[in-house]
Amino acid sequence: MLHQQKIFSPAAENIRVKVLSNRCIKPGHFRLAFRVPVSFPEAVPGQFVHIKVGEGPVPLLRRPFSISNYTPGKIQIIYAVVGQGTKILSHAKRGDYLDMLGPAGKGFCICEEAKTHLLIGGGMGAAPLVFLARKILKKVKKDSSISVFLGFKTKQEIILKEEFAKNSIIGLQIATEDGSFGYRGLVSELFEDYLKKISSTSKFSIYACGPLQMLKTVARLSFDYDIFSQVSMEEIICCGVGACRGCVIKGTAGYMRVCQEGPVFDAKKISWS
Amino acid sequence: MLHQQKIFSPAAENIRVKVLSNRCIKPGHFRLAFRVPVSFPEAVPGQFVHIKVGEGPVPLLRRPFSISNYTPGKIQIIYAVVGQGTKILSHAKRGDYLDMLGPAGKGFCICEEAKTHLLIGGGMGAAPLVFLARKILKKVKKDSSISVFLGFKTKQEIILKEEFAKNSIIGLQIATEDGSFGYRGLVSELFEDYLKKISSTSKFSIYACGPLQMLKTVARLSFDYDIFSQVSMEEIICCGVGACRGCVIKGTAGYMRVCQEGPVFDAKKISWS
Amino acid sequence: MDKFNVELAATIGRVKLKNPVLVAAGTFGYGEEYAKYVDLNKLGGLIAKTITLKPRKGNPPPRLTETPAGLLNSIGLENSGIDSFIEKNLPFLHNLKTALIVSIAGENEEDYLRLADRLGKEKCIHALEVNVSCPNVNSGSKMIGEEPELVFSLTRRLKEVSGLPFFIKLSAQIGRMVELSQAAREAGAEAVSLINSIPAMAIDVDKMCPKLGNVVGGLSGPAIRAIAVKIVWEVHSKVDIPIIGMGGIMSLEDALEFVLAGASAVAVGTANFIDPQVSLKIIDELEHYLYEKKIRSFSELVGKLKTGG
Amino acid sequence: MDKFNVELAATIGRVKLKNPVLVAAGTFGYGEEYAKYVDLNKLGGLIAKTITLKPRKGNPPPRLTETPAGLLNSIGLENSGIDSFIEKNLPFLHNLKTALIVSIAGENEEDYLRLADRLGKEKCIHALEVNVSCPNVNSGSKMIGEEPELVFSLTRRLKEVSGLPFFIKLSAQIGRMVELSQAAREAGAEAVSLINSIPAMAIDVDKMCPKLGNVVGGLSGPAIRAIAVKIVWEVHSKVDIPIIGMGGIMSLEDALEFVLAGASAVAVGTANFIDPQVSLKIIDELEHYLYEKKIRSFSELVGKLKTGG
Ligand SMILES: Cc1cc2nc3c(=O)[nH]c(=O)nc-3n(C[C@H](O)[C@H](O)[C@H](O)COP(=O)(O)OP(=O)(O)OC[C@H]3O[C@@H](n4cnc5c(N)ncnc54)[C@H](O)[C@@H]3O)c2cc1C
Ligand SMILES: Cc1cc2nc3c(=O)[nH]c(=O)nc-3n(C[C@H](O)[C@H](O)[C@H](O)COP(=O)(O)OP(=O)(O)OC[C@H]3O[C@@H](n4cnc5c(N)ncnc54)[C@H](O)[C@@H]3O)c2cc1C
Ligand SMILES: Cc1cc2nc3c(=O)[nH]c(=O)nc-3n(C[C@H](O)[C@H](O)[C@H](O)COP(=O)(O)O)c2cc1C
Ligand SMILES: Cc1cc2nc3c(=O)[nH]c(=O)nc-3n(C[C@H](O)[C@H](O)[C@H](O)COP(=O)(O)O)c2cc1C
Ligand code: FES
Ligand code: FES
Repeated sequence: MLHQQKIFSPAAENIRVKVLSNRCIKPGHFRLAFRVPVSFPEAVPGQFVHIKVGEGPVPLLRRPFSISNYTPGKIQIIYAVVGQGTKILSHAKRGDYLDMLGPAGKGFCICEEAKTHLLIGGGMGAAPLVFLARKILKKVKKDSSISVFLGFKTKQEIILKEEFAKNSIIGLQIATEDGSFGYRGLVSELFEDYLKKISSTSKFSIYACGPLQMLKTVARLSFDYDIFSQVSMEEIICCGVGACRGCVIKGTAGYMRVCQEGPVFDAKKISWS
Repeated sequence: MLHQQKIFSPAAENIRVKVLSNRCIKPGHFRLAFRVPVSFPEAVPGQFVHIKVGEGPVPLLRRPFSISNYTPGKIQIIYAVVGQGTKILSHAKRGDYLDMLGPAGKGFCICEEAKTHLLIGGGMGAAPLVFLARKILKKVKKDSSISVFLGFKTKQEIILKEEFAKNSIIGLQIATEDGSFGYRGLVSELFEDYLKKISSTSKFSIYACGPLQMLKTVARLSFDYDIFSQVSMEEIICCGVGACRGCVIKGTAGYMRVCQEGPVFDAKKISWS
Repeated sequence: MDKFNVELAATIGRVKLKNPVLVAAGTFGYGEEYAKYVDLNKLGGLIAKTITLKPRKGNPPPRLTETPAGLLNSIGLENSGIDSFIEKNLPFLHNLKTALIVSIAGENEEDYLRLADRLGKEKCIHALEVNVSCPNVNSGSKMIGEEPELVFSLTRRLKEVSGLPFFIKLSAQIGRMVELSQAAREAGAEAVSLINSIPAMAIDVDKMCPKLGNVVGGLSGPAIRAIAVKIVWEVHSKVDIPIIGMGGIMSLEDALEFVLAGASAVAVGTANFIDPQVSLKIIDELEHYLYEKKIRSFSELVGKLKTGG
Repeated sequence: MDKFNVELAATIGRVKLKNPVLVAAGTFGYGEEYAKYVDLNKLGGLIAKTITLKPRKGNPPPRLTETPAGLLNSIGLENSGIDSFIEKNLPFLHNLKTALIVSIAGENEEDYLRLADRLGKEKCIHALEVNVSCPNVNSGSKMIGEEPELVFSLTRRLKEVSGLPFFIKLSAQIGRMVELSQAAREAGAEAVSLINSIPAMAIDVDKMCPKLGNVVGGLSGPAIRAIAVKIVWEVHSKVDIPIIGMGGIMSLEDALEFVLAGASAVAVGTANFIDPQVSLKIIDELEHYLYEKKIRSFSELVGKLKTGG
């Protein structure tokens, strides 16, 4: 198992940003890009932006979205319309301004010693993994490999397949619950099947983002196979700066703030029961 | 003075209506037309429609707008964007559906015996007068005349001038508070100047819609000159069907509901002090 | 799954409702105003606007203002008094095929007793809702709804003058809802109606004056829902009395919050102003919901909140 | 009009503020969390998150849920205790050039006294806010903030242990705000802070369980503003004690409602989460507002509501 490294959290800003595009990538799913100052702190995969949607008091709070890509001067998020806030956001047009706070939280630490990077995403959990895969490709040595495992309910809900597929270094496997595409079953089952076939898991590193149940299984597998694993957790985010203590989850050593100590955590530090 | 006639209030409906158009007629002002069933009760000038804007709980209540034109199967309103509700309404597009309740309230009664119809409108108060003028032209004898007096803050805010001007039978006079167009001063002052020059006001009838202060002055003048006058009053409208008693104004014989006994009242029945 | 019939009937003590969705006092007039928009016979019941012994002209306008997700009103119990109600409104209500509950308010105990006595003689009334918590009446003295002893005494005496079931309507203005509900129960009330609108106020900062003519009003609508649900849950947990839950119900989901928290029936108030048909929609959706969840009878849902511990 | 300088300073008893806009307890952490977003020195003052004698881990998650125009929280006073506060947070706060008010809570009178005693020795603290109304602590027994006698006794004894000014923080859960404020005044409190979040609850109807891990939480945000304004106005009308008004303030207009109703200063809570800079914007706009209205000093506005009669 590799050692956990210090997860990087640069300074954040609270600014008005200009929407560059907000495209529907498939029914109910959008990719939004906005401009940030070139001086903007470099974002790390797994970090999020906290966006005020709409003007009125409903919805009241900002909404958090993982950064799915960062290049100097530009940030991208990918989101699903699930409620009122994301619905309002989906109406944002090129040229509109959004109030954004970020980059917030702690992102994934890329294990430079690892040779095999395993990225597991469930549903919208695929969003930050695109950014992460890009970063891993840049940082790590040529002889290391990246395998991505994505899970969706059905074929219709698959997102970001092309983004991963276009890079031949990345091994991509997809599971659908109804078997309409790829592996039939949960992505965690697909992942377990994969691990079972592996003789040695030394210098492996796991990065996961998705529904709690999926993360739970992935964490258990990482313990069983003794692989260092990082998981991105969700809770309602309120202040996003660590002040309100509203976003806590249970850790082995007490409550931890998703917006501050997370959203990416060492799976070992989380109380999974 | 002519006798007050029974003000007509037909059955109303609460239905989803389809937007036919919603055009900006000048900055911050819109004309919205929507389809109603051909069986829809015939609307009377001065009546209003009560529209649910937006979906969420903010704004909570429906918003009332005077009918500025009715033809079988089609209703038109003209509105100014003054707050959140009208802002949301301004985003309605052709083909959208609105939840509408109406035609609600009691409209103007057209005094068929009158020879001289005087229509006084302040600001958005001009909206129902377009419809009213059209109706008077249809109903009354050829030898009677219509004079319209409109008041606005400045030239920029003038609305509906063309609608009245295009009919040569209508005498149109406009006042602006800053004198940037027409008479310099309040429309009530313009109207008073007009009355002063008249030798006899027999068979005159007054119809007024606009800010409270204007209606007050018009009412006083109508008493001084002994002309039957009807005024369209405003209050926050809640249920719009006479049930909640939230929209009352003070009448000489107790509180009266704007949505039920009004919005058009015989000026004599209102307690103006 | 076998097809089965869902049972929507609700029970509030001796009062049987065909379904648990009522319309709240003061938000539906005397029914007639809404008759052309809504098939009244489909409602679980109708709570008629509060009546008093003598006519009341109500509070000076403006009587309404909006707040974020809320409605502030100071109607002040405008009504034409009981004689007018019996003569002009009751004949219409008499013909309805749904439960009729009449809300009453008085300035003192005697008023309530006389109202109950008169109304007890009318055949078509299923229950009386005793409004002891209107935030819009400034009688100067303490409201009955503020003191458990006063609630107890009033309820006791009401039961002496009439065999009608009584629902005691309380408000969130008092942090003593449990005590007050307990007093209502001990005195034999059929149910408590929770909650009335909450005393509140809004100011026009430009004019530096209150937005309401009466200065203070009652807050209703979605803004108060979470407060109301908490009160219903607390009273349900601690007092053995049926509850009619209300406060900001706009949808089936909202209604179910009250039911799970312990309300045997719910009343829709402010939402009627926004959509007169909302109660019928909730009834329809409730039927589908029960069917899909394979729950045979609405009453199984009452108080079914799981609180872990 | 002559150009003139507007005086923003506000006075709460012995406490002088450079302007009347504070940030509310529990919504701004210990300042440091927001330091990179806001120039803290421009605030009228900072009310630090409630601290207790011993560390508290707070309530189980989920701790937050949204309601229409409101936020429901059950943080449960999570904090590291007074030792940690003095060691880790106070040094940062010490350097601020604005009024520092520290919020304290205890399980009993002794806790409060020990906290006041310890904090009374720190030079940089301008006042203590005594939180006797947190809706998220289920101690089982009655809260001090529910009983005027308990408020009186606590305040009296606090004044014996420390010369610091005390603000007593009360909540809307009790319909006895006037009595409670009166008790605070008689015992020598510097001010009352009105209001804390209101006990409330939301239910996930799909899962049939409460949305918060603690079942019950406190409602804050615009939804409660009209309720808070009414309480401030009522207490201001009846009790001679300075008030720090709060509850749903999102803008200058909202803040002015509290001031006109009688608050000598205001605190911004939930709004900080949505816009960390909102307090500074309100201060800026207040200055413009006073200038345009030709009001030389902020304090002239306090309680200036015109109620006709
Ligand atoms: C760190 C983090 C990163 C996220 N990244 C993404 C992403 O990249 N793409 C994406 O589509 N979604 C992402 N989400 C989820 C996204 O924030 C929610 O879907 C969104 O807030 C829902 O808002 P709504 O108003 O549309 O829905 P609502 O109607 O408010 O709620 C729908 C669901 O979203 C949850 N939710 C609501 N508000 C919040 C909040 N403030 N914080 C967290 N969850 C909330 C609710 O619990 C509910 O289950 C992320 C969440 C977190 C915590
Ligand atoms: C019978 C009647 C007919 C009207 N006809 C027209 C018309 O033809 N064209 C037009 O532009 N306007 C008309 N109005 C006014 C129009 O209803 C308001 O401008 C509109 O409701 C404002 O909504 P808002 O959300 O944009 O503004 P808000 O921000 O809510 O308020 C702006 C102003 O509108 C008033 N207002 C808010 N809600 C209501 C309500 N439910 N009822 C009445 N007033 C309210 C407020 O008191 C405030 O002064 C009419 C009003 C009435 C009562
Ligand atoms: C305009 C209005 C008038 C009301 N009148 C009465 C009344 O006459 N008697 C009464 O007991 N409650 C009255 N109420 C309170 C409601 O019956 C209900 O208890 C409260 O509004 C909470 O429910 P809601 O949020 O669904 O409206 C009134 C409420 C409103 C909004
Ligand atoms: C997340 C959160 C945490 C809070 N924590 C505290 C606290 O620790 N101590 C306290 O006295 N009040 C606390 N409050 C209450 C606020 O200080 C304030 O009284 C209340 O939220 C009303 O103001 P608002 O609507 O502007 O938020 C908290 C409020 C929120 C929303
Ligand atoms: S959201 Fe406030 S501490 Fe995390
Ligand atoms: S708006 Fe309800 S009676 Fe007129």
